[in-house]
Amino acid sequence: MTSTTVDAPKSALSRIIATGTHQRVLAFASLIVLLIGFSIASPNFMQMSNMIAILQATSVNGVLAVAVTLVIITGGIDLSVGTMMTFCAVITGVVLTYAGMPLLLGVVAAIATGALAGSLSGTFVAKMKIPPFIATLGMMLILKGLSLVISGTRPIYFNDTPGFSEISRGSLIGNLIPALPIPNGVLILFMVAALTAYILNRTVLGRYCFALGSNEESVRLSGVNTDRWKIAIYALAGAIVGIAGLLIASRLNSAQPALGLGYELEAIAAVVIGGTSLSGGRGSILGSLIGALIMAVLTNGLRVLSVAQEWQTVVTGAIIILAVYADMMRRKKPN
Amino acid sequence: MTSTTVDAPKSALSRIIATGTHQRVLAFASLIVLLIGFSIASPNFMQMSNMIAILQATSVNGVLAVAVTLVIITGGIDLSVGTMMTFCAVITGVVLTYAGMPLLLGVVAAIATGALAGSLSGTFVAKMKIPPFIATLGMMLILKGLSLVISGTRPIYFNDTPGFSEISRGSLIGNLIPALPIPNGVLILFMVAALTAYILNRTVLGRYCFALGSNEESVRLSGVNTDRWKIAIYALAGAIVGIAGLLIASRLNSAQPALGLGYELEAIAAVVIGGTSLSGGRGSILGSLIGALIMAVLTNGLRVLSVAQEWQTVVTGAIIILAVYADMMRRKKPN
Amino acid sequence: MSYLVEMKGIEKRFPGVHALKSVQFSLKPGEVHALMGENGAGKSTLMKIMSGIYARDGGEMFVDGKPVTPDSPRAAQDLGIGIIHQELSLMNDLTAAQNVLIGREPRRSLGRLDETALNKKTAEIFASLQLAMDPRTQVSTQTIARQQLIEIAKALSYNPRVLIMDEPTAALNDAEIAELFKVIERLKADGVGIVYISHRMDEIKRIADRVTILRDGAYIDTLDAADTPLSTIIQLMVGREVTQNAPVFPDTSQSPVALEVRNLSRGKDVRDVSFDVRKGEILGFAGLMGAGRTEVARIIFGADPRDAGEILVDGQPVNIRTPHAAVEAGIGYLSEDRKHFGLAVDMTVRANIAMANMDKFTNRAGVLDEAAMKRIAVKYIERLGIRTPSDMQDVRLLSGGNQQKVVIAKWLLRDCDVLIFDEPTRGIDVGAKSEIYALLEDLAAQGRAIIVISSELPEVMRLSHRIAVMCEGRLTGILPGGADTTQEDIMELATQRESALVGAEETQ
Amino acid sequence: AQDGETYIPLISKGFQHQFWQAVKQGADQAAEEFGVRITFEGPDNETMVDRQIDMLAAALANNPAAIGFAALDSQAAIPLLKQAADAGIPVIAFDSGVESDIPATTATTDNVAAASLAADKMAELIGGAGKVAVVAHDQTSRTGIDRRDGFLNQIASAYPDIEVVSVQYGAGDQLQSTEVAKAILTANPDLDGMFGTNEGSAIGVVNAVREMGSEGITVIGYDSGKAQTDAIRDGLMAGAITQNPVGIGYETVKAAIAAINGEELPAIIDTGFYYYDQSNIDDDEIQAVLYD
Ligand SMILES: Nc1ncnc2c1ncn2[C@@H]1O[C@H](COP(=O)(O)OP(=O)(O)OP(=O)(O)O)[C@@H](O)[C@H]1O
Ligand SMILES: Nc1ncnc2c1ncn2[C@@H]1O[C@H](COP(=O)(O)OP(=O)(O)OP(=O)(O)O)[C@@H](O)[C@H]1O
Ligand SMILES: [Mg+2]
Ligand SMILES: [Mg+2]
Repeated sequence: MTSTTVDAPKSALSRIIATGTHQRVLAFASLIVLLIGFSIASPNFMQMSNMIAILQATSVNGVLAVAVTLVIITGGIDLSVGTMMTFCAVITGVVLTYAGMPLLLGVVAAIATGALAGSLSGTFVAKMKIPPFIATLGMMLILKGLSLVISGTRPIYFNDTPGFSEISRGSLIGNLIPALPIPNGVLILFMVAALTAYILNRTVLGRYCFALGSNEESVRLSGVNTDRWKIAIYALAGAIVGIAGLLIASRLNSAQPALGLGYELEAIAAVVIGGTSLSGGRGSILGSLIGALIMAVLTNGLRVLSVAQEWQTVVTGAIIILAVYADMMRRKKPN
Repeated sequence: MTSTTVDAPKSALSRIIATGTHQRVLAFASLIVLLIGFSIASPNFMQMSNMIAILQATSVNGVLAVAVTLVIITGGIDLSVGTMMTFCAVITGVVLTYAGMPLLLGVVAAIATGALAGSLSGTFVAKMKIPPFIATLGMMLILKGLSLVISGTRPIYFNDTPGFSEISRGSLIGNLIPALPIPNGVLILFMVAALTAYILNRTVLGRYCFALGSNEESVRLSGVNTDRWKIAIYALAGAIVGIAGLLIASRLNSAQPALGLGYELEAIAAVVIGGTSLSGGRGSILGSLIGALIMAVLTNGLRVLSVAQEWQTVVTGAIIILAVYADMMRRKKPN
Repeated sequence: MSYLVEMKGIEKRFPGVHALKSVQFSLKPGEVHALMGENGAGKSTLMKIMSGIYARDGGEMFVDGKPVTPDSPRAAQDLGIGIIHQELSLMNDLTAAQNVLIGREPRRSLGRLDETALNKKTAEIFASLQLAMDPRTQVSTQTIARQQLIEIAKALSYNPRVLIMDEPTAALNDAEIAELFKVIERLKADGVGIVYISHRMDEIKRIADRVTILRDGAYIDTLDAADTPLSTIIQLMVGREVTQNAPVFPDTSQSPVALEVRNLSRGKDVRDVSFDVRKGEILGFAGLMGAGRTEVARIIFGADPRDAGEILVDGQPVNIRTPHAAVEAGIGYLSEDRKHFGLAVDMTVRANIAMANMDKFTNRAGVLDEAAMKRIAVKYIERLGIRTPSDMQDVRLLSGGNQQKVVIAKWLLRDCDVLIFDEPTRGIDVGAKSEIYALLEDLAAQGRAIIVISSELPEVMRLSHRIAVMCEGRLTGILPGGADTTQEDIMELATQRESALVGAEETQ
Repeated sequence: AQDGETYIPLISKGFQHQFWQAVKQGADQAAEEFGVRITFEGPDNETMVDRQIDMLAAALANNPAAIGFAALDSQAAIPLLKQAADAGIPVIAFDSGVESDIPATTATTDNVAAASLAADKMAELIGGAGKVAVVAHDQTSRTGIDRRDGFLNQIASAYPDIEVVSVQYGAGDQLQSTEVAKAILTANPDLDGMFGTNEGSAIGVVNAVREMGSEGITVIGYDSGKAQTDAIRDGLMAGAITQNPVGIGYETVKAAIAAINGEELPAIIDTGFYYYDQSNIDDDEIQAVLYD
C-alpha cells in the first residue's frame, strides 16, 4: 500500500469521497474498459436510455452495497441486507396501504424499521458476542419469515399512495433538464453514497468503523465504548437498507415479500470488487459504488449482446475475477 | 480459550477428531436440546425412519461443510462449493450416461473434477492474490454456467448405470443389520469427515491449514512454500466437493444442472455454527458436522411439527442465533 | 581476516523515507556485533536486507567473501542467516512446538506428522535455553515475554551461522536475559556470528565485541566495545551530549490519595493485592516475568474481570467493568503489547494519537476536526521525536520504537488523573527515554498519579517515588524510592515465593 | 396425525410466489370443505430438487393419509414415492407429473398448449409479422421449459414471418426481469412484442416498457396477480394466460380424499387455462381463476 504520492490540492468533494483511498479511483479503469468494450460490441449499448437503465439497475444494489460497506469496514459482515430491505418495504406497505398514513410517514417507517433491525443485529454482535456471520444470517431468516407473515405472503400495492412510485421512478433532474431524465432513484443512490462517505471519512462514527476493523481490542483499551459504537454502525447500515427498501418498493410500486434472498451476496460482491477488504479496516464508499456499477454494466452489456444466459454467467464470473486481478496488479506496481 | 484440563487417556478416534478442540464436543449440547425438544413436541419425530431422513438430509450439506471447513481454517472462504458440486455431478453424468463408461470412472471423474476446480480457485487465491471471496464467487458463476452449457440445461439421468443410485441410497449397514437401514450416503459422510479430520490434525497439510489461517506471513517467512500448500488445500476441498456431487447425483439419480446456488451459504453456516472462526486459524471437522446436523434437525423438526412455512424460517433464524449464543456462553464460563 | 558477512554501500528507500544511506557492516565468526542507533535509524531495515526480507536498492553483500543477494528468508536461511524479529510474528493458534518447527515438522510416510518427535525436539531446544515451557502450550495463552522466548528458540532451531537478534530482550526480565546471554556465549564459542540490537545500554558492555553506530540511516562508525565508553556511543548515536538530570523525589506523603485498590483478586494471577497511589506520585511496580503486574493493571482498567476487590478513585468506590468506565473515572492504561492492544497499526499516526480522545476532536454533530488533530499530532511528533515522514503515515510503517512513542503520545494526550504505564519505554532509545522520564515527572508534578510497571530495574529505581514489588500474584512489599533502596532489596521481595516461605514443595 | 384426523401434506414446487399461494388457497378451501387437515410447503426456488425430497421425507414421517406432490424433477423422488406406495399412502401429483405409475392422478395445466395459445394471441396482435422476445422465469424448471418451448415452437411452426430475437431469464424476480426486459428493449429498438412466462416475468416486462417509455410493444403475460390485472386494465399489457391455480389446489385435495376412500380416478385432471384481456377480464369465468 503506497499512500501519498500526489499532494496537489483536491476539490472538497473528491477529498470527502476519496480520503486516504486515491487508488480506489483507479478501480474506475475496469469499469471504463467494460464500457468501451460493450460500446464497440453493440451499437445499442451506449445510448442515453441504456445508460440510465444501467444506473437505475445499480440503484438498489448500490444502496445495499453502501450499507454493507460500513459493516464490512468494521470487520463484520451483513447477510441480512436483502431480506431486511424487503422487510422495510413491507412495513412501509403496512403503514401506507393498510393504515393509510401519509407518504412521509411511510418513508420514516422504512428508515426507522431498518435502523431498528440493524441495531438488533448490532446488539447480537456487540453485546452477545455472536459472530456477525451468524447474527446476520439469523436476522436474514427472521426478517424473511416476518415479511411473509406480516404481508400474508401477498404483495402489498401502493396504488392508494400516488406519489410513492415517484420516489424511484420520477425524475426531478428530468423536469429541470429534459435531456437528462435521470430517475430519482439514481439521485437518491448518489446522495446516500455521498452522505455515507462523508460520515465515514469525516465523523467519529466513521473513524470508529475503521478503527474497529483495524484492531478492535486496541480501541476498547483506548476507553472507547466499542459496543455502543458497533450497535450505532449496524443501525446506520440498517437505516440505509431502509432506503433501499423504499427504492425497490417504489420501483415495483409494491412490497414483494418473497424478494430479497441473494441480494446480500450481490451487495457484498460489489463491496469487495470495489476494493474493500473483508477482514476490515480498509474500504471506501466510492469503491463500492464502482463495484456495483461494474456488476450492473456487466449484466446489462451481456444481455444487450444477447449472450446466451448460461454463457452470461460464465463470462460474468470470469470478468469479476479479471477485474479484481487487474485492480490488484495496478495497486501493486508502485511498491 | 482454556486448553487442557483433562489429560486422561483418550481413545484413538476421539483424539483424532477432537485434538485441541475438546470444547467443540460441547456444541453437542445444542443438538441434544433440539432433539429432546422435538421428541417431546411430536411423537412422530423420534422414529428410526425420521432419524435416517435427517441423517440423509445432512449428508450432502455435511460433506460440503467438511470441504469448506478446510478453506475457512486457512482464513479463506469458498462460495463455489454449491455449484462446484453440481459441476462435478454433471461431469459424472457425461462420463457415465453420455460416454457410457463404467461406474468407477464416474466416481473418479467427480473427485478429479472437484480437485481440479479447487486447485484453480486455489491458484487464483495463492498465485494471483485475488481475495478468496472474489475468486470463489467467480468460480461459483463460471461453474454454474458451465454446468448448464455442458448438460444442455437438461438433467442427465443415470438410468443406464444401475449401481449409481446405490452410492447414496443403498445401505450396506442395512444389509448386515436390517434394523439399522442407514443409507450409504450417511456412511460416506462420516467416512469423509473422519478422514478429513485425520488429515487436518495429523498431517502436514492440516498443520499448514491452521498455520496459514493463524499468520500467513509468518509461515511464509519460515520458508514454507505457502502458495503450493494453499493450492493443495483448495484442491483437497474441491475433491471433497466432488464426493458431495456424487452423493447428490446418486440421491436424485440425476445431475441437476441448475441446482447448487445457496448451498454454499448453508455449508458455511454449518461450519460457523460448529465453532470454526471465519477469521481462520481455528476450527474442527466435528464442529462442522454438528453444525450441519443442527441445521438438518431444526429444518426437519419444524416440518414434522407442521409449523407454517413462514414461521419455520423465523424460528430457524432465532434458534441459530440462540444455539451459537449458548455455545459462546458455555465456552466463556471456564475462563 | 575473512568476514562471515560483509555489507557495503547499502541503500534503501521507502516512500518518503531514505532509510539507509550507503551503510556498511561486517560480521566476524564468533563475535557479538552490536548495532546501535536511535529509533528509526535503520537498524531493523539493514537486518531485514541481510536476512532476505527486503531487497536492497543498492550496495553489495558478501557471505564468506562471495557476493550474494538473498531474495527470500528461505534463501537467507540457506546461507545460514537466521533472524529473531523485533515484532513477534508467531502463529497464535498453534502450539509452541508447532511454531518452532514450522516448515520442518518431523514427518512419517504420506505427509503424516510425528507429533511426539516434534514435541521432543522442541523440548530439547527449550531445555538448552533453560526455558520451562510445555511444547504443547498454545502460543496465544503466553505473555509476550514468553512468546519472545519461543521466537528465540525458533531462530536457534535452524542452527544458524549468523544470528540476528533485533531487540530480543525488550520484553525480557533480568533472569531471562541472563539465560539468553549464556546461550549467546555458547553460540559464540561455536563460531556463530551474532548481530545484536538493543536499546538497553548496559547490555552492550556485557556482551558486545564490536559496535556499529547508525544515525538517520547513515553509517557513523564501528568501534571496539571494550575500548569505548558508553557515553561516546550514546553521543555518536544521538549526535549530541545527553545529560541525565538527577531525579528529584518530591514528598507526596501528604497529598490526597488518587487511586486506592483493596483486596484485588483474580484466580491465581492476582491474589489479594492492596495499595494506593497519591496525587503527584509515581509508583513503580517491579517483579519477575509473570508476577501479575500486567494483570493487576488490566483489572483496574476494567479490561479483565475480577473475582473480588474494590477500587476507589479520589476516595469514592467506582464500579469499573469496562475500559470505557475506567477512562470515564479518569484512569488510563498503556498496554505492554503495543501491536495487539495499543495501536491500530493500519491507521495513521494522527488517527492513533487521537484514538483515546475523540470527543476532544469532534463537534456536537460528531464531525471530526482534522485540523486540530493534525496540530496535536505534529506537536507530539516533535516533542517525542517520532521519526515519520508525516502524521498521515500508517503506524505499521514506523520503526518499533517510534510505534511505542505513538502509544505514549495517545495517553499523554488523554491527560488522565491516574495513568498506568506498562513497560512504557520498551524499545525506546536512550535519548527518547530521558525525554519520556521528564514528561512523566512533569505529569506527576501537575498532580497526576502515575503507576509505572517496568521490567528494567534501573528504570523503576530511576523513576519511582515508591516501589511496589510483586511475586506470583501477591504484592510482597512496597519500598521507598531513591538511593536507599538497592536492586538486592527489590529482588528479595520479587523472589519471595509462597512455596519458599512455607518451605514446602519445590517449584520448577 | 392425531386420532381420527385425516392429514394430507402438499409438497409443492414453491411457496412464496402468488401462483403457489393461490394453489394453497384452493387446497385450504377443499380442506375446510371436506374436513381434513392439510399442510403446504415448497422450497425457495425451483432448482432445489433435493430440498423438496427432504420435505417429502419429513411429510412421510407424520403418517399422512395421502400426499400431494408437485415434482421438481420427475424421477428424483421415485424411491420415496415407492416408500409411500408400500405404506399404502396414495400420492396425487399436481402442477406437473411424475414419471411413474404411483400417483393416483395428476391435477395439472397443459403449459405447452397454454403458451402456444399465447403465441397465437401475440401473432394476432402484431399482425402475423415482426420481432418478439421472451422473458422467461427459469431455464431448467418444467414450467419454464414448457412455456418457453410452447411459445417458441408455435411461432416457429405457424408464423414464419415472426422472428424471436431474444430469450432471456429473470428468475421470476420482478426486479431482475425488469432489467432483463430493459436490456432486450435496448438491443432491439424495433421490437413488436414480448411474452413474460410467469407473473414476475410479465410484471418485469411491463415495468421495462414503462421505464423505457417504449411504444408499440405488445405485451403478453402469464398468470395473474394485481399488478398484472391492473396492467391489462390500463392497456399496458395486451392480455395474459391464466391457469386455474385455485382449481389445482382444490382438485388435488379432493382427489386425495377420493383416493383415500379407494375411488377410481382419471389419469389426468385437467384444470384448464384461459386467455384474458380487457374484453373479458370481468367475466365471472375469468374472475374465478384470477387471484391478486
Ligand atoms: N515498510 C516501510 N515503509 C515505509 N517506511 C519504512 C518501512 N520500514 C521502515 N520504514 C522507515 O524506515 C526508517 C528505519 O526504520 P527501522 O525499522 O529500520 O528503524 P530501527 O532503527 O529499527 O528503529 P527502532 O529502534 O525504533 O526499532 C524509519 O523511519 C521507518 O519509519
Ligand atoms: N513464567 C510463566 N509461567 C507460567 N505462566 C506465566 C508465566 N509468565 C506469565 N504467565 C501468565 O501470565 C500471568 C500474569 O502475567 P502478567 O503479564 O500479568 O505478569 P507481569 O508481572 O506483568 O509480567 P511481565 O513482566 O511478563 O509483563 C500469569 O498468571 C500466567 O497466567
Ligand atoms: Mg527496529
Ligand atoms: Mg507485564
